[in-house]
Amino acid sequence: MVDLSSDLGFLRLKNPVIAASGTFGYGLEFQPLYDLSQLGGLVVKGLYFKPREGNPPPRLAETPCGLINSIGLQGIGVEAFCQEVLPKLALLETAIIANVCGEEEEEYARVAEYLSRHQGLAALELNISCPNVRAGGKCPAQDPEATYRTVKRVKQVSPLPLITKLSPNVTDITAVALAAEEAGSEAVSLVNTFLALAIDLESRKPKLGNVLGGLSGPAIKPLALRMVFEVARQVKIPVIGLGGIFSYQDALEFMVAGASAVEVGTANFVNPLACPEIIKGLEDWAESHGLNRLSEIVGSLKV
Amino acid sequence: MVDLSSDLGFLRLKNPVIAASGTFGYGLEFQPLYDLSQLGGLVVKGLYFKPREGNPPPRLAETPCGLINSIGLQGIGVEAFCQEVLPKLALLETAIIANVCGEEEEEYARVAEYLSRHQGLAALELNISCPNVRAGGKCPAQDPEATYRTVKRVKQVSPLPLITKLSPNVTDITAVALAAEEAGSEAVSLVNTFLALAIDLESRKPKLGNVLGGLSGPAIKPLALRMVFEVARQVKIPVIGLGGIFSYQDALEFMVAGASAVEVGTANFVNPLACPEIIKGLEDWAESHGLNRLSEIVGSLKV
Amino acid sequence: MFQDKKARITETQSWGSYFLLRISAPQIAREARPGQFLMIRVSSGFNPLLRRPLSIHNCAGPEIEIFFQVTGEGTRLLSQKIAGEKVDILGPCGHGFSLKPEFKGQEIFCVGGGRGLAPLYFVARELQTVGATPVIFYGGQTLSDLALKNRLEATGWEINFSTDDGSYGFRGLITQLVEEQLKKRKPAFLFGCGPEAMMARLAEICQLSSLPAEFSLESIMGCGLGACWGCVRKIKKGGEIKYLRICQDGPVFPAEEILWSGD
Amino acid sequence: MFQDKKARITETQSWGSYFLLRISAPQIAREARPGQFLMIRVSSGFNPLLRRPLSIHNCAGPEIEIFFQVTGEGTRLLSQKIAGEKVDILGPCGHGFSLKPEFKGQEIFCVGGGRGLAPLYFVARELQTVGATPVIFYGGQTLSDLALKNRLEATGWEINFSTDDGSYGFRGLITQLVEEQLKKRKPAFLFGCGPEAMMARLAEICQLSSLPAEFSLESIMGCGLGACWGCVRKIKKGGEIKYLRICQDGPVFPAEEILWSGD
Ligand SMILES: Cc1cc2nc3c(=O)[nH]c(=O)nc-3n(C[C@H](O)[C@H](O)[C@H](O)COP(=O)(O)OP(=O)(O)OC[C@H]3O[C@@H](n4cnc5c(N)ncnc54)[C@H](O)[C@@H]3O)c2cc1C
Ligand SMILES: Cc1cc2nc3c(=O)[nH]c(=O)nc-3n(C[C@H](O)[C@H](O)[C@H](O)COP(=O)(O)OP(=O)(O)OC[C@H]3O[C@@H](n4cnc5c(N)ncnc54)[C@H](O)[C@@H]3O)c2cc1C
Ligand SMILES: Cc1cc2nc3c(=O)[nH]c(=O)nc-3n(C[C@H](O)[C@H](O)[C@H](O)COP(=O)(O)O)c2cc1C
Ligand SMILES: Cc1cc2nc3c(=O)[nH]c(=O)nc-3n(C[C@H](O)[C@H](O)[C@H](O)COP(=O)(O)O)c2cc1C
Ligand code: FES
Ligand code: FES
Repeated sequence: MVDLSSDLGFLRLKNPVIAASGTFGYGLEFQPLYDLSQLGGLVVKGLYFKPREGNPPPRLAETPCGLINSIGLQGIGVEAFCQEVLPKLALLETAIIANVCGEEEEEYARVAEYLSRHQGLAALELNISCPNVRAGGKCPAQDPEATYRTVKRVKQVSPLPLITKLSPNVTDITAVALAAEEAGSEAVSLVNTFLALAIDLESRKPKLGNVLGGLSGPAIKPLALRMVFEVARQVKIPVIGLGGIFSYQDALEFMVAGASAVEVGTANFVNPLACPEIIKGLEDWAESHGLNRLSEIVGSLKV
Repeated sequence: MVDLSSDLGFLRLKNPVIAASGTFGYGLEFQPLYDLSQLGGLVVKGLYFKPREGNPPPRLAETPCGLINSIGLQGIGVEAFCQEVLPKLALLETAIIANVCGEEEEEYARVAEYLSRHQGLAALELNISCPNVRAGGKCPAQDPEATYRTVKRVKQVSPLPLITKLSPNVTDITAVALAAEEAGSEAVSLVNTFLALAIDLESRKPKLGNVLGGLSGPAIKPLALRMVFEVARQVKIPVIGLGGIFSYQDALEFMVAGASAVEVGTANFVNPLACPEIIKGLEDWAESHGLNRLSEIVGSLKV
Repeated sequence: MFQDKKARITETQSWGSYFLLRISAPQIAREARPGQFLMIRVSSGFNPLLRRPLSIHNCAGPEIEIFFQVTGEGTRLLSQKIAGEKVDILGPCGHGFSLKPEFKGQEIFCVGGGRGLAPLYFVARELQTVGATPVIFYGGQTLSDLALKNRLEATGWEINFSTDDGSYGFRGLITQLVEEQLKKRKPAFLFGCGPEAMMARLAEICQLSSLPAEFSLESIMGCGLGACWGCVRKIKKGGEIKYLRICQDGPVFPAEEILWSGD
Repeated sequence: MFQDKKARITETQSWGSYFLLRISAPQIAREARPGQFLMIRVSSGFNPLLRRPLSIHNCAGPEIEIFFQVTGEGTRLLSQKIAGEKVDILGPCGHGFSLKPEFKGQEIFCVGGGRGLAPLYFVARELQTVGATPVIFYGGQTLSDLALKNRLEATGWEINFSTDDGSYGFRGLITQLVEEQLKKRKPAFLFGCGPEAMMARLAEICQLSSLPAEFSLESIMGCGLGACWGCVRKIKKGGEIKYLRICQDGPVFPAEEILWSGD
């Protein structure tokens, strides 16, 4: 038996496959299809303090090998989440991670603080990188200083391990990763979506109600892989890689590039069984390659 | 008859379709396939002052809907170009644009200055955005100040109209575009390729000899389109759009987003007749939509 | 809810741009209710990336049927599949039409435009089994849009056809035909599916006649599971107007809850 | 050089993972020379994105043939095409084998491993027309790799087969067979194509025997037109070692110019 576990230090995952935020609802939506306890972990949809309406539809547009979304983080807010959803998730034998959002620094802190008071969460993922909310404006993850401040503030109020989710829409993602590390983040996850535009030619209107959205899926994989590689060489904290992971081979590539664990996003739509299939694929691959522990391959890229 | 011409102010193109640098050799490679005088323009491969060896192979890797290249600007240098190639290109009835490269500011100036002393060029495209040359380092287009300096320096030595080619690997591409404008660039073209990594899983080695490369092709279209849209709203100089343009519909989308002209890159490999087919498609589309001048649609996105 | 990765196509039929596929998917067929839909993967590659939502047109033992019109790349790829091929199907998704016990002995109008007839065939069959009488209204621009004509005529149900150009049935809009019929008879309910403008007009007509109705809505879908919140549309629920998920909170909604795009 | 967007496949043959397609492309066929290749678009979509380089295996009037082994997605898609389908072909690309007048009356060795035989059939046929005598060496791991066996045997040429496992012909490497033959006879030239290790060893053998030779090299290609500089490999040219384009400066190079990857 291969040991698939991924030890992030602050958290030991039974395997490195985590369902990515926003693509897995509040977690329970996939329950009818398979036993979620198979997962290494799952990150729930982004949570603001209050319920949120989200962006006007259309909210999805397909592009070559990609998907642009502008959900705008419609959601139920932390209170409903902790009352109605978390108790059910807590029964699963997998790491439950909450995705923490905020309009500004203080809201991030309030959400994190509120969530920390409840049982059942293994970690928080700090979503300072959503391209879908600030019209024209930047998100904290586009600036090392804003990242540092936000992480620091959240660490003050929450004892939970923190995974800071980085934006790819930057000149130098390593600078932001280092800022998160310096501010005390226990890990970084990357990447969130790439800011994108799709146009409907005949109407000459954007395909999305919100004009711009975030690109995910296979199209971005080589870009995400590059960033994971760059960041993993700079930071000492574990790196969680994501962006276009659709197969176990994709997951392995991210691990070889330096990711200790991976998240699977858009693939959940295309193939709802993607996560368990990737886990199975990793196991078979490790076995056929004679590995005792899958984690041996992390960062093994020969350059 | 629809008027397809694109008036950039400093240059009037017979149509808005330009073959992109690095994907069209020194221009003459496609001559056996069609009459290049059909083109709105063509940009030759990036030129350094001296001949260059380029990067170790493999230099190409395919990704979902994309291509990563790390040619590393292998090339013949300005002297051979001006002696052997330019006189032949000058016979074509299309705008010939030279792509100007440099290891540092002074080389850009030397290349531009040398080229300006020869007949036959309609403009220079300043390639301050190639991700394939500086290992780990940044290119000038990743920094508004370096962009400003480089453009300013080149404008001092060359009377030719200057198109500054921008990098998408930045947090805020509008800031770089504004810097180029401010420094006197007559136009901007965007985007160059996105820094990317592809891994061969079995060997655990990068697929490219140079480790990283630049991603082009349909995968990047929605990202390039977003950037063209953002830049066109900020600058007053004309914007030339490119990134994943494979069909006349793609070209139209860039124009609707604000591009006065477009460049066609990777598509030339997949379909060597891409440029003339796009030109024909634009004409037919404009006719069937009752336009007198195709340029009416530039920047007509309804937001 | 099941993901049947190897559902086998057992039969295909086509009429111009309209296609009917019969697919063996026993688990899904067992659970399927009229108005529910499937998320079908049309390509094993990445273009198009997302699954396509298609109503369950009929269920027969272990088999389900879909009926669709080619409107783009996804439906085009699906239309090229042949009997014997496998498709990856997720379903049954969403909440279907309300089939109430009090429908027994009553007439129920089922009004579909073009491909909108897809979910109505299944609902009409179920209505029959609960002892209600389905009355079909089937409109199209021209005769070739009435692809299911023969299949419907074979059922023995009352069918009212309309075409915009008069090439078959009533000349005009199907909504006019419904309006006229409503002057003469009192159905207990109306189920509708079709182009937005048609449904909006139908909703108006129903309101004027105090006829309760449900419509099956469309939207671009990411997951079909209620997880992505990509498919929302403004819906009036308990006094409030909210973005609800078509895939999970619908696709069928009571007429009075729907805000039409013209509104 | 032509781009024939609608070259029609007229015939297909297959042997396990090896395929032969006959394609009608009159302009390309008219210009084609042995050792030149085609850039074939294997998918009308974007995956894989690039064309695939394939040698011209044969030319017959307006038709050309390609012979290939399925090694990945691109060749797999190509292998699924059927007679009557159209393919988008660019060619003839590159510079082929040197057919010199002085070959007349001489023996010329044509040495291919597996799919490497692809360009050699065409060159052997041309050698015959200039009055030279092709001697074929055809190696594979096992009998099933000798897909062209029957076709070759029908030509009347001398064919020397080898398989690693001895399932057909000489048991061992094709290079051993060449080496042995070179003890007995004096061919005027050698044309080779196959796996890198095989060609490298062949080059050594040729050098020892002072036998001039040319090899057809492979590389991943972007354009096939000499425009992208993506296909380069280190080549010794006039004393200098430079990155030359396989597509344009090759794919055929004199043995002495090639730096083998083991070097
Ligand atoms: C719950 C549900 C049930 C459906 N049932 C059926 C059915 O039984 N038979 C049938 O023929 N069609 C049905 N549809 C519509 C069908 O899903 C779309 O026609 C299909 O997804 C279009 O895919 P495409 O790739 O062919 O076209 P695309 O190229 O994706 O799109 C073509 C055009 O249709 C629009 N479009 C794409 N997807 C949708 C969508 N989901 N809703 C509305 N517009 C869309 C696009 O914006 C574009 O303008 C249903 C839709 C939903 C949401
Ligand atoms: C000038 C030339 C002529 C050729 N002629 C023939 C021929 O007549 N018959 C034949 O069977 N094959 C021939 N090849 C090889 C053929 O082009 C490759 O097998 C094919 O492109 C692989 O594509 P794929 O999508 O099937 O595999 P991929 O999935 O693209 O690749 C499978 C494996 O092959 C490697 N590979 C891909 N392309 C090439 C390439 N061009 N050269 C070397 N390795 C590559 C990849 O790195 C990977 O390891 C020729 C190559 C060249 C350059
Ligand atoms: C529909 C959708 C909704 C998303 N919502 C969130 C979110 O709430 N919080 C977050 O951090 N990331 C969100 N993301 C980003 C994903 O978690 C992930 O970072 C991105 O999609 C790239 O991975 P992928 O290519 O595997 O999808 C969302 C992505 C999609 C497609
Ligand atoms: C093989 C290759 C070589 C390139 N060389 C250059 C170059 O020399 N100078 C330059 O400015 N851009 C170069 N580019 C970038 C293209 O001009 C273009 O900006 C990019 O590929 C995006 O457009 P596309 O998606 O249409 O290819 C190169 C791109 C490719 C694929
Ligand atoms: S399609 Fe994902 S929530 Fe409805
Ligand atoms: S393949 Fe483009 S130069 Fe050889």
